[in-house]
Amino acid sequence: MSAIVETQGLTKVYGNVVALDKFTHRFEKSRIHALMGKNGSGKSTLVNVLAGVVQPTSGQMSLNGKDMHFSSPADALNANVVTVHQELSLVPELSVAENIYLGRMPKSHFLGISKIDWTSARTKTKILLEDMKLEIGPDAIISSLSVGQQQTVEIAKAMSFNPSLLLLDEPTSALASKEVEMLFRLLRRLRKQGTTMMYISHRMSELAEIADTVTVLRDGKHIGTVEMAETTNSDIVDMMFGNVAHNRPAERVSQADPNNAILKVQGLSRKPAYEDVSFELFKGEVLGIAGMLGAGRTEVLRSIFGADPFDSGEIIVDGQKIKDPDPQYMTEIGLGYTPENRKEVGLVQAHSIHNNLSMASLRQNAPLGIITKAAERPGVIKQVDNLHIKIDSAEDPVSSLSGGNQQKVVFGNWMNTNPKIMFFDEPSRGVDVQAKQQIFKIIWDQAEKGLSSIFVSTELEEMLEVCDRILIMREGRMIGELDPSQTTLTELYTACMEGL
Amino acid sequence: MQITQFFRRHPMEIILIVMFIFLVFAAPGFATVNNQLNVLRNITMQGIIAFGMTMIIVSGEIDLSIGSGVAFSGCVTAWITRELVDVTGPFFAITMGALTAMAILFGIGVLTGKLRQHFNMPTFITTLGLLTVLSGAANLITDGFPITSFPYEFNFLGSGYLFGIPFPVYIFITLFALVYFLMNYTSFGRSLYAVGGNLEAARLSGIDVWKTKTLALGLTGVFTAIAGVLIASQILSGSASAARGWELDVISAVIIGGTSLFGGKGTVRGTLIGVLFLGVIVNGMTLMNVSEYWQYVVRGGLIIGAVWMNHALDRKVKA
Amino acid sequence: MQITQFFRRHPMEIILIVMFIFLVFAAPGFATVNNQLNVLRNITMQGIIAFGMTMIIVSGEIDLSIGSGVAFSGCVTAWITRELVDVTGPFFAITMGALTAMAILFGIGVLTGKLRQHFNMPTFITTLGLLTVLSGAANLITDGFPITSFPYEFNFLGSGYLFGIPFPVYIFITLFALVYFLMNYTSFGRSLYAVGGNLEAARLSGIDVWKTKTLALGLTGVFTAIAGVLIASQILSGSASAARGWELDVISAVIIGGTSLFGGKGTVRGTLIGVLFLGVIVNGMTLMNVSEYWQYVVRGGLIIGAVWMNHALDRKVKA
Amino acid sequence: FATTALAAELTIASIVFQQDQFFRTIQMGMNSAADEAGVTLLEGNSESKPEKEISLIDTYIARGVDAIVISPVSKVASIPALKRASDAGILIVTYNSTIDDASIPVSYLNSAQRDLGNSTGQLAAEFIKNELGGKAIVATLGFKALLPEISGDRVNGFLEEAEKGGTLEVVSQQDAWLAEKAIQVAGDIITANPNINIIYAANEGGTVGAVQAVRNAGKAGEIFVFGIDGTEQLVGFILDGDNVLQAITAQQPYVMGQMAVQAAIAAAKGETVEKTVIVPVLGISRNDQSAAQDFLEYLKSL
Ligand SMILES: Nc1ncnc2c1ncn2[C@@H]1O[C@H](COP(=O)(O)OP(=O)(O)OP(=O)(O)O)[C@@H](O)[C@H]1O
Ligand SMILES: Nc1ncnc2c1ncn2[C@@H]1O[C@H](COP(=O)(O)OP(=O)(O)OP(=O)(O)O)[C@@H](O)[C@H]1O
Ligand SMILES: [Mg+2]
Ligand SMILES: [Mg+2]
Repeated sequence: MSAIVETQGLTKVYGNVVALDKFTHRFEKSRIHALMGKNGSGKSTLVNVLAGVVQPTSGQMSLNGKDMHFSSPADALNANVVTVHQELSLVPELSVAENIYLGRMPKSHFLGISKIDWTSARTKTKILLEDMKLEIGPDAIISSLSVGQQQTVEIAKAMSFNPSLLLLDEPTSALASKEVEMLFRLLRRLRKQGTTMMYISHRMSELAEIADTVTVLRDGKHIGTVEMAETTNSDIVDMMFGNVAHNRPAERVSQADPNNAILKVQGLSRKPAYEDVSFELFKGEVLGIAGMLGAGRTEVLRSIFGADPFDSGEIIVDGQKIKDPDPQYMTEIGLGYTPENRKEVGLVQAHSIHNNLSMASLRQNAPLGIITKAAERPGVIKQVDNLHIKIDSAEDPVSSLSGGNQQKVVFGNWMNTNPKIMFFDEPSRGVDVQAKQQIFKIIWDQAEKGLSSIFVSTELEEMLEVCDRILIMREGRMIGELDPSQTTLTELYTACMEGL
Repeated sequence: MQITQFFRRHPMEIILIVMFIFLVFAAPGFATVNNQLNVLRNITMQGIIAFGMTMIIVSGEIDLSIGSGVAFSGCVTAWITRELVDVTGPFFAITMGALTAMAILFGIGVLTGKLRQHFNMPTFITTLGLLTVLSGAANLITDGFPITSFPYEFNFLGSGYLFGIPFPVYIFITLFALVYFLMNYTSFGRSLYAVGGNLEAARLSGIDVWKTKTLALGLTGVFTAIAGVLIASQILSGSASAARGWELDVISAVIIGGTSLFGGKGTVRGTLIGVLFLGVIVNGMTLMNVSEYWQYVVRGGLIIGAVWMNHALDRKVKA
Repeated sequence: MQITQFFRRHPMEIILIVMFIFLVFAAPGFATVNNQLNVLRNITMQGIIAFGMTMIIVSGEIDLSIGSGVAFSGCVTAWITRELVDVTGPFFAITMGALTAMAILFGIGVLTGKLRQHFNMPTFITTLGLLTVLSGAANLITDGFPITSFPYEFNFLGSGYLFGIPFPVYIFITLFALVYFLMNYTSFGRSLYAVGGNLEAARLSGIDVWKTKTLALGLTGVFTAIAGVLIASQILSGSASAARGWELDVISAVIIGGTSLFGGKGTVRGTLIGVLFLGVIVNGMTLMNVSEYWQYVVRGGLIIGAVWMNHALDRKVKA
Repeated sequence: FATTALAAELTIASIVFQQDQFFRTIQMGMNSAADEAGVTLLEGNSESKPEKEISLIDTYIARGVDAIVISPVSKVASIPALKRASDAGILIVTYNSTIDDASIPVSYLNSAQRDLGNSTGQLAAEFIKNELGGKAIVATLGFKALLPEISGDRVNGFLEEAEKGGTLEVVSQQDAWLAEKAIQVAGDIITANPNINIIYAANEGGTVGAVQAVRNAGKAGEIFVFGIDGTEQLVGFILDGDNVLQAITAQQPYVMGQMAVQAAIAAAKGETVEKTVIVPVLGISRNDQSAAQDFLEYLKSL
């Protein structure tokens, strides 16, 4: 049940990119090793190599002193090396139980014929989920769960393996505090049982709580490893970025114009996702909506943007009532929406960075329906520069970017439309500390120029930092409003959990 | 309440029943036992293949070559029978022929899977090419003339009766049960859904995604060969022009049965309904002596209508 | 170095050139100007449709009905011509007929798109149903006998020469240029790629995904009708048996040209190569008097081989 | 110029419109004639599609063949391309089917399609009069959706003659030209009309299917099949003791193929050829077993 992992000169090359550069390190057993590094530094690549998802270009790795060669994820699983991947990897049409036991459903025997034992699969799943204190039924279909819930299912799935080495690639990026607590409880228990873990996160605050050691990567290279107890967050940031870090954001003054409600929502309902939602967004404001997992924030934003229908209620943009919103019309009148699950719905993975950055502004750039790449290039260059997107060439497919850089592309795509109103649903998901600041800065800069935005994030610290005003949402209802400058983290957390 | 629920969840069953009742009154001779047995025998061959095709489509692939595959396997069987019959007697010769046909089509299915795996070649195009290749091969084997090497007794397989029921119907039922079991109670079957629903997730879960797809393609090859042998038995010869255009009928049946062309979703039970639906349409229209041209229009319209109904009701249930 | 690069990036061009050179030596009469013009004229009709099909497939859909669509539009044109010619004279009558055919097929394409939009009906199945319906309709219009209402001059459209080049070739080139422009320099064209690459992402980026798909389907309907009129002109009649099975040829050409069946990827330039490839194969084999049966085998094999090469090299470039 | 050409320098293109044994036998006949004369024979198949036919003809024009021997897909749709070929100085010989413009082909060889139907019809008339007491309930299987003109000739030709044997009640007219499809359709027809006693099928596949369907239904001796085409399998059915297939009419495809190529060669050499040649058809009936036996021997000798 325990594992010492050693890597010797582990290298992975993608085309011109050295994603992992002679990575050599020994990960001691029964400990939680945090992997830190900015976007594109090679963390996921390391995990993917260890998990048998990709094969290293060169170098060796060993498990408890024995060489390991994984030619497929199946090999890794057989060696009890289990991974929670950065991007969700569940089968949407299948049930929770089947996803958890995918490829290893319990069997029973009848007349010498082995067949899947569905009852047992359900029971085992139920026990597992109850143990994790999750309120999800074993028969629920994955596609009907919110992203956060899906993330917890993935964690449950990993737990069901009894891993000796557990690799967690940003498991908390879609989780709110309550679920993060749940996860940490589980991880501590596993550590006690001897499981070795690698843990990737961009949330510095989590490290103190859960990590034993911190290993920092930069440009695929091993920069250093320190004991968590003997280090500080700023030391880690230094290692991650070299000495260019530490530009704490300037205090800012709210640009909101309380006399100009650019967006009014009245009595919006779609049961059971949300009910009777009313609020106003002022010109130049950064409005936060805070809430626990599944509170209904995403659903409300999608409905306003016209991506999903609603049953009743009114949406008024700039004094004009919108009858049947659809994304196309809303884009036209100056709204924008960055979705929370970029891989599935934010990007066209096979297409170039150029095309992805020009998608939402396509019609703006082509007033007569005619378009050329040259007309789009300034916008592409601008976003790559502004957001420091780490690219080789804008013609590479966006799928070749690291998770965080992909998120920046989603963001840049919308910035190119010069929107009046933006909805940011988890814009900092999977983005490193520095890039996060860049994104926030852009949101503020734009606010100064008159952009009004709604900001949704599972990270409450972030909400306090970014927003001018925070609405609280619980179980599908707007239950109140807070002024971030007058609110502590604990207060915000309590408000989300228990109401005002 | 219960009934509307059932209706919404199983629209095709209802459509089938409505059509059935209509035909009982409108089509002379439709309601006789004989005719019903006839319908059953007529759907056997395409049905068998449709069961296999369900697995392929659920796994996210497709096979367009089955029409030629049927003709090819009939011709191979007839040819081997002709070559061996004098030496080994008809029983052994035919058995050898049929087994050879199954082995070849299994191999071709596996090859198709390998091309998909190693070169990412869409099965759509590989099997489209095979459609032509196998048709050419069947013609080369027969030199354009049906091979009439079978003894009359061989007719039993495709046209005989056992306990009053056409013999091929037993094969049909057996294979249905087999595929039903595979798809619901084996790792292979569940892997089909996983692989078709999210290939990458399946791979990350340790499923051998290529083995799964390849096996589905190979098994369907075997089923195609079986259908080919049954056809050969019915027409007592191996003919290169048999089963032309079946691929589209079979795929229609699978889709009518509610299987998603995008993979990951579908049941073999639905396919059975789809097969019956098409079988009953053809039978009913022939009995009613609908003119050939109208048959085309009605048949196409009913296919579109049935799938439309399926989707329209599906939406309602979800909303 | 440069050459191997080119080879890897454009395998189909190379294959085509190699085949061409081979045929210059191996196929008597292949290298004559006359024969080359012939090849061009012969590929025109399927080529026109293939250009439209490229848009459809890139947008993530498919159209299986084009074979019947061609026959149908020829029959409609001939029929309307017959009814009107005595009143309005042939020119107006034929124009009316052709426009009607285009309008109907455009409308059917739009309808297919709407069914996809509102009921999530796969275009695969809708157009498969339409394949049958349109074939039946064409037969009903003509009652099975070709309608011979065209004056001899009408033959010019499909078989005439202008400045020494077959007239349909001009239409072919014009439509190629049109589709090339649409796909590369318009927001509609870009939307095709986005919609086919990730429907939901495109929708959330404010692209009117359904209009995009529907327009692609409608335009291809128009192209199909044009091909139908050209065929009618070539055979000087409206015949319900024309163009049977074209759907598979046209789709093959598109795929051989490198377009992905999964949508989001492909070029009309590639399709042009694919169309030429198939045209040259057929012409070359006829000239070389390859036996009918071997033609099937060779053609299917070459299709698989070409696509395989395409994919195999694509992998190399990436790695 | 063609009149002085040596046979050995001639190239003749041959076009069939279907891939079946009838046309295959024609091709064999053509080949034998071509070999004998030492000319080059090219083979093409238009697959019953007018546009494919055009493409073949144009290709052969480009290749510069001396003659095209063709069974046109359609009386009218095939005219423009053949006219183009003829204008290019290529001799056209039609067989099996022809075009409405009689000025284009130098020779036309045929067993008239209507004759085929008539011949089986005559045998049926006799049977109806003698065995069924002058009253028959009839179903027909054609191939209207494939080749409407020819199918119509064969079916109507049959009915026209069969009527002379008594009163006919035609209860069902359907399409089915492939054997496996014909089994289904004929089976369905028998169910719908249990009192039916004659099934006529207008081609080889349909006839095989109809016979098998009657056998499946256990109606041997009650329903009698009349068909078209003389293949080994069908002659075998005639010789079988179960009394299902009563009569067929065989064309003589081998002879037709031979004669067509010979006509093309003769015309290319500048000899005069008959404008129209009727290749006789051969009715084969269960009543004349020895003739059937002879025909089977002949087939095997090809
Ligand atoms: N499949 C691929 N093809 C090409 N390049 C890739 C591929 N996968 C990753 N890379 C590149 O490898 C580098 C490391 O990526 P990786 O995903 O490991 O970063 P990461 O540290 O996990 O970043 P993040 O925090 O944003 O998730 C990046 O530059 C990325 O663009
Ligand atoms: N596709 C869906 N089908 C059915 N129910 C859904 C679907 N998506 C979300 N829900 C449900 O709607 C409710 C609100 O989910 P929503 O995604 O809006 O929450 P959220 O506040 O954005 O939280 P998260 O952090 O999980 O995104 C949840 O109870 C969720 O289970
Ligand atoms: Mg990562
Ligand atoms: Mg959310």
